[in-house]
Amino acid sequence: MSAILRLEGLSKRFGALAVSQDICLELAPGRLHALIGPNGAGKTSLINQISGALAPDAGRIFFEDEDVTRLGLAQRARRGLVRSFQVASLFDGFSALDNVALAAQARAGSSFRFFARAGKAADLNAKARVALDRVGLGERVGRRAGELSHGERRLLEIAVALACQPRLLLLDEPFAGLGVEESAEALALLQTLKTEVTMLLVEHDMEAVFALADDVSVLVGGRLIASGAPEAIRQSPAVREAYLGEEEAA
Amino acid sequence: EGKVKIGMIVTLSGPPAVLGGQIRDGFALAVKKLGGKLGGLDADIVVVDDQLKPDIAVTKVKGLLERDHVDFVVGPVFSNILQAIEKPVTASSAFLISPNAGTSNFAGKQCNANFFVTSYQNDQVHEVLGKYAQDKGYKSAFLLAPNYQAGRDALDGFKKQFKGRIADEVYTPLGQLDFSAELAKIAADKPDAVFTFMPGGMGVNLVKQYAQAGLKTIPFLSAFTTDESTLPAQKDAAVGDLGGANWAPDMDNPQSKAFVAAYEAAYGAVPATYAMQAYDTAMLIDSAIRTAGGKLSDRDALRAALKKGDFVSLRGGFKFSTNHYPIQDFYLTKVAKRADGKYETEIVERVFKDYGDSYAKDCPLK
Amino acid sequence: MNWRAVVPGFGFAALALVPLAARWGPEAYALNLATRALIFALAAMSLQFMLGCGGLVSFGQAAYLGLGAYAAAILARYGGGDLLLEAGTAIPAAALFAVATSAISLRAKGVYYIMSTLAFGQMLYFFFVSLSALGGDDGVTLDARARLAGTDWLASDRAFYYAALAALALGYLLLDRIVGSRFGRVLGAIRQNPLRVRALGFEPFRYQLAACAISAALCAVAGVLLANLNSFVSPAFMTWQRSGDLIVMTVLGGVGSLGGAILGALAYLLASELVSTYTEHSGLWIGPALVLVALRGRGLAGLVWGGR
Amino acid sequence: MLSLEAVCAGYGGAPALFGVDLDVGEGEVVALMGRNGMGKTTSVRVIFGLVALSGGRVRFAGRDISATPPFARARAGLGLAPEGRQIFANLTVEENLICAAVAGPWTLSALYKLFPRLCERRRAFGDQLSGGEQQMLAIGRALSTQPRLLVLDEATEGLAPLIRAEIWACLASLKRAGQSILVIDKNLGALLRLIDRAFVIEKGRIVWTASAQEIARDRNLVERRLHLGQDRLETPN
Amino acid sequence: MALLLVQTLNGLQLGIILFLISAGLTLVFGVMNFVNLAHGAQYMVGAYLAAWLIGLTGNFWLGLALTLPATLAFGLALEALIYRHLYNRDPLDQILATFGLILFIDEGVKTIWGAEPISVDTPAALAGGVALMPGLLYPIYRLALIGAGLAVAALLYLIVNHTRVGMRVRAGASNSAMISALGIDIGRLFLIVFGLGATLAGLAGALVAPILSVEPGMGDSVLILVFVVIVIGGVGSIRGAFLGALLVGLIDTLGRAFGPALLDLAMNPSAASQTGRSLTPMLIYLLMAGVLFVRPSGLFPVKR
Ligand SMILES: Nc1ncnc2c1ncn2[C@@H]1O[C@H](COP(=O)(O)OP(=O)(O)OP(=O)(O)O)[C@@H](O)[C@H]1O
Ligand SMILES: Nc1ncnc2c1ncn2[C@@H]1O[C@H](COP(=O)(O)OP(=O)(O)OP(=O)(O)O)[C@@H](O)[C@H]1O
Ligand SMILES: [Mg+2]
Ligand SMILES: [Mg+2]
Repeated sequence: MSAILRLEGLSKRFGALAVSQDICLELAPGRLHALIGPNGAGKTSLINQISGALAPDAGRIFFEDEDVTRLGLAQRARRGLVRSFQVASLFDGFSALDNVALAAQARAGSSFRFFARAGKAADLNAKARVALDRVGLGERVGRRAGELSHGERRLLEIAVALACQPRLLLLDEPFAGLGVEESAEALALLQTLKTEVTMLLVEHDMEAVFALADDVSVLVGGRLIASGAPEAIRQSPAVREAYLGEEEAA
Repeated sequence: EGKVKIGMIVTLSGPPAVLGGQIRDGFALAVKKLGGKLGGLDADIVVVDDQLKPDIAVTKVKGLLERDHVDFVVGPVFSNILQAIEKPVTASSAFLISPNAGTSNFAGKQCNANFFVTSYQNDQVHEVLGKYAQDKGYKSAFLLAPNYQAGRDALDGFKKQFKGRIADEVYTPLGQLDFSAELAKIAADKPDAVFTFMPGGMGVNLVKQYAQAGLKTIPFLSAFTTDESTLPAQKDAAVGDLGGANWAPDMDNPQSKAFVAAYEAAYGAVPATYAMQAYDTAMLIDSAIRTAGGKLSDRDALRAALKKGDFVSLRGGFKFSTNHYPIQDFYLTKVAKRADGKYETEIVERVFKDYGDSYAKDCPLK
Repeated sequence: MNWRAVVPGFGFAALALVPLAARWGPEAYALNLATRALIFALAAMSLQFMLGCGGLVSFGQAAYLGLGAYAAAILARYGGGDLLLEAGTAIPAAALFAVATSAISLRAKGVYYIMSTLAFGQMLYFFFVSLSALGGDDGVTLDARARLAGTDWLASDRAFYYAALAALALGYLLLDRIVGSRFGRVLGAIRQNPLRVRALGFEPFRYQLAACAISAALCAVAGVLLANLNSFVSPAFMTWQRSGDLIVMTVLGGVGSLGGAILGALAYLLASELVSTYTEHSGLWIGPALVLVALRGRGLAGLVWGGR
Repeated sequence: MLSLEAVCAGYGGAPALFGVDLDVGEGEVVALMGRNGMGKTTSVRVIFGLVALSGGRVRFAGRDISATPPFARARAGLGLAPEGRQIFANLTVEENLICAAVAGPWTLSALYKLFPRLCERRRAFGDQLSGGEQQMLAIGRALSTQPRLLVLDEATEGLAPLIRAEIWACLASLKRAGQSILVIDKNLGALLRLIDRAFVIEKGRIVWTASAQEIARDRNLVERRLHLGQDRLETPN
Repeated sequence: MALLLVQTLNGLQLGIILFLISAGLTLVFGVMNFVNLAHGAQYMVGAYLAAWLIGLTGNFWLGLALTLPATLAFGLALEALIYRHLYNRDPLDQILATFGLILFIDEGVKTIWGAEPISVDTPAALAGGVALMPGLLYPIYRLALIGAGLAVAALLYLIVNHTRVGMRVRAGASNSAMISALGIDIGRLFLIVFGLGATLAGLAGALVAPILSVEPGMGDSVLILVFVVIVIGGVGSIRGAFLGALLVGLIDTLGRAFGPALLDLAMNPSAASQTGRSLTPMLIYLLMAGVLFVRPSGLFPVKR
């Protein structure tokens, strides 16, 4: 089966800073691909380009064999290319439920409906509850997103992404900000999710990465320096030097 | 019941508030002189501010008519307010007397039996200056006015009388602050005369900047630009500027002299034509009620009495044309500094005698 | 049925009683004042929809008011003076103008958006000022009040009041539904976090454009009514100060609450009128009152029914 | 040097802390631990005066600072690397580092030495930084105020393993130099190697504390405690 | 050609006047993020105070020197009473409050000084003109204004971009809780900056008084123009406000001076004068819409 996502020679600069340099990458469907690399290596920038928030200077992006390079963020999202944000990006004035229900609404088709009360849409709310339960925010449905704690917001961020029913999910540091307990729970969640949806995971929590990833790529200074099976990456001296350090690799 | 109610609607907010103030004060002065009575009846005056917003003016006028049950509505200052309130007032049982705004439409076809103007038809003042420029033999004139209806009418009025070359005709945005672009143009064009209509603060700015730019060698003719409402701010910059008016504070008749003295004593400022016209309006109402025998309910008698205009005007002669606009003399005026340091306009020469407006022929009233 | 739904019901019922009360006073005056207040309430509510729900502070709202008014004036002059026809013309005209200008304004955000709506409002204002055919700055007088579906019911001030009230109530119901609908939810989300909305797959631009058109259409209806109320139309209806007044009414009422906008408009206009009957210096009283409401926050709606 | 005594606080109507007692001694490194949403950050905000107290007291360096405004507390020697970074987006990296700086050992060049990446990005605006770079900046900015007590709220979030290790090393050296630190972090391994004492907070109450000796005796104790719910364990002392 | 030069000079100096008035507002609006609609009213108060104090002392310079502390005091009073409570609030609340203030101040000024426009004489030392070219007399006072505008621009540029005060205020405007937690008394800092803004408004009013008439509501009409300037330049950018002001001044002046003539070339004269009339007042708005179309955050977008 062909790749669900294919990057061809993606390049992006911010002034003198090259954040993506001729990146070529293929994601196989049904697998979880982890992307690691030092701070400022260009991981988030890459996710931004794949999701359409940032236009690459050169190169092309194929999603399910369609060239999406010129499509906007929203158009890609409608095709099932969904991302989560490194800094939780929510609707602070909406309840947790509404945040997720809106994501479900995006999936459900046209929102140019002017009369039916959205808050009473049982189908959307039901889907939203399922997603919230999955991330463990079942008790917080009515809370306004702005009043959640940092970790809770991160969980909500994941719930929103889930409710979009993605075909490819781009996760930007989903474990950041989660407590010890919650991290373990999120790990379990992603384990089951792996069977449902293809994922590209950016994460600095190596425990999680090596527990989850089928493939790992390493980005340093905007360049992919290594790609392969987790064990091989963990042992690679170059990766150790640039990113892992001795302790984590051990 | 021995009482006459007057509703006055003038602009009392924003920069033009000074004009509304003059009208209010001029009218009040007359009533005071008449011992608080008009036509022998106790005068009760309600003053409201139209805020220069036509829709608000309509509401206010309805309030005057229905809440205060006024017999006369006196006002407004501005033409666009007049357009909005003419219908509601004339359709009621009250008379509308305008102490300032006198638009052409109500002078012609749309003239109304219950509407009187004690000032002039708007075009006339501009014609005075056009006529003067023509008589003086100026070859070319530079015209300048803000870009709105009154501004366009002003230049048309001037051109009706002036047949020389128009060096340029410039319209500026309403409320413009800085005239250096126009002044540079004037300097380049070197016209024989400049004619402008720049009411209020715009006029103050223009006159000061005209003087600062060293252009005072070119005769400066203007209407509603240098009068007693703006002179305290223009001061020396305006001295010598020419204007057109139906009256000036140095008008040589006893009633006018007394009026100017009383006004200055009461309000500490030299009255402009606005105050004069308001004063005359009060006198007109006084005369009409008297002539009609104090019976406010007899509208036809009152109307006939108003139309007679049988009062001693500060301008000397005064009578109404068929369209209820005045027939009167118009003068060329010149700004001067008085001995006491105050500034006023002074009459230079009479330009029109017993001058009626040209729209009256379209008015069906007899 | 919760009490939040009941309050507007009572509110409109109370407004329906005004003409009956007016009979004991200076009727035409009271009705004129009240009708004008209702019309501005409609305009303020249309702004509230954009501003409170969509986060789009339009500083050119008076342009739509003016468009509606001029549509009425032009139709009246050429014999098409029927309220339905006038509204039917004004609505698409204003919506079209809104779509055309918002397509440009919406590129800008925040103050930049505010100022570009001002720019278009001012352009329309100057257009009408220099349009001598319609009286320019002096405006035009309408010969008579519009007819309603061929009848002359509206000639009566009382009937006209009820027409305005009906327009306001219908507008309220309509907007209230829209705010709570899927469309409204997306609009509210865009206000809070446009990037997130795009990441979910919505194009904010389309929703905001639609919101502008809806708001403009409603405001144009207010314009039609205003023209007929005064039988007069002039560019003074569409100065930037008017747009500013509408913003003030809306914020005074309480950002985000449709009922608040109505309350704000009524309070602002009636208080101004009331104060000005007692003093020439109404600014000395109205000004501090506005400051106090602002300091307290959440507007009058916050006072009456505790927040949004 | 810092003590919270029976502190109660909350947001609007909703209380979040119910009588928290917590203290940090001179030169001590203390951890505050707990699940998400239990009140760690709220405690930090209380310390800095960013949420109002509804009961209890906060003392710092011998003074009751319960009513002191936030800026004065910071000037008295409290330094914060807040949760979620809170970088000034409209300031450049360098401006972020000098805007609140006070003279002392943590000069600009010292900070750049600690985080060379920041030096490379010194002209970039706060919101142009990557997540990890912002985190470095938040820590650096806290240090630039030369605090007597450094409060780190999830300060290693989003940092690459290599940098994280450096931060821990840096904290260890700070500790050796006598710096007092209150730290909230989820990296138990590194945390336990560093701290003298730990507090565990649950639903707005401190439910457990471990002393330096206890931690030294059995590093797993804290970890075990953290994985258990309140209802399953009696609170010692 | 000489005319073009003169008009360009005129445009520049109108721009400088606009900049003088805008300067204080960019500071408060752009740097502190506070939407101060009453800035125009404070400018008006400055003009009135100047007119009054100059009249009282009979000396322009003395009057000017007294005006500055007076407007400062006025601004600080407003800050303490009202603005201080609104810094971290919805900008719409700030709009409402400052709008209320405008109503109050306008009315107050009219109550105190009356509705008549008043004017201030040009100081004797700066009266008259200099010949820049043969036949081109340029008022000295306006040259002095240009100098003052440049000085204010330089001062503000330094304060905002090169002092810690500027940084801290910008930081405080984006996250005031955080800047307090770093040990900075943001309340006092805002007070200082606001005072500076108020003084600048007063200074603008005082300096402009000899050229423009001092009248009630003079601040309101200028306010919109000033916002146009700031938005074209990019909110919060001193450089932007400066160039925006010059641009507005130039386009407006040159458009008024040469627009009709250009239109004449393009179409028949009567149509041209008709279009010209409706177009000139729209020019600056067209300019703004155009700038925002191409650069939706102004010419010099600033991080906020
Ligand atoms: N809008 C921007 N303008 C300028 N530079 C930018 C911008 N966005 C990101 N950068 C820079 O690009 C580099 C890559 O950033 P990116 O966010 O992709 O890093 P990252 O790999 O996700 O790092 P982290 O793991 O710390 O999140 C960083 O050095 C950052 O400062
Ligand atoms: N701004 C806020 N408004 C209202 N409630 C809030 C706010 N911030 C936090 N809360 C609530 O207060 C409680 C404690 O939150 P706090 O942020 O202190 O948790 P935390 O222990 O720091 O969690 P995390 O590990 O997720 O950061 C939570 O229930 C949270 O929902
Ligand atoms: Mg990142
Ligand atoms: Mg926290």
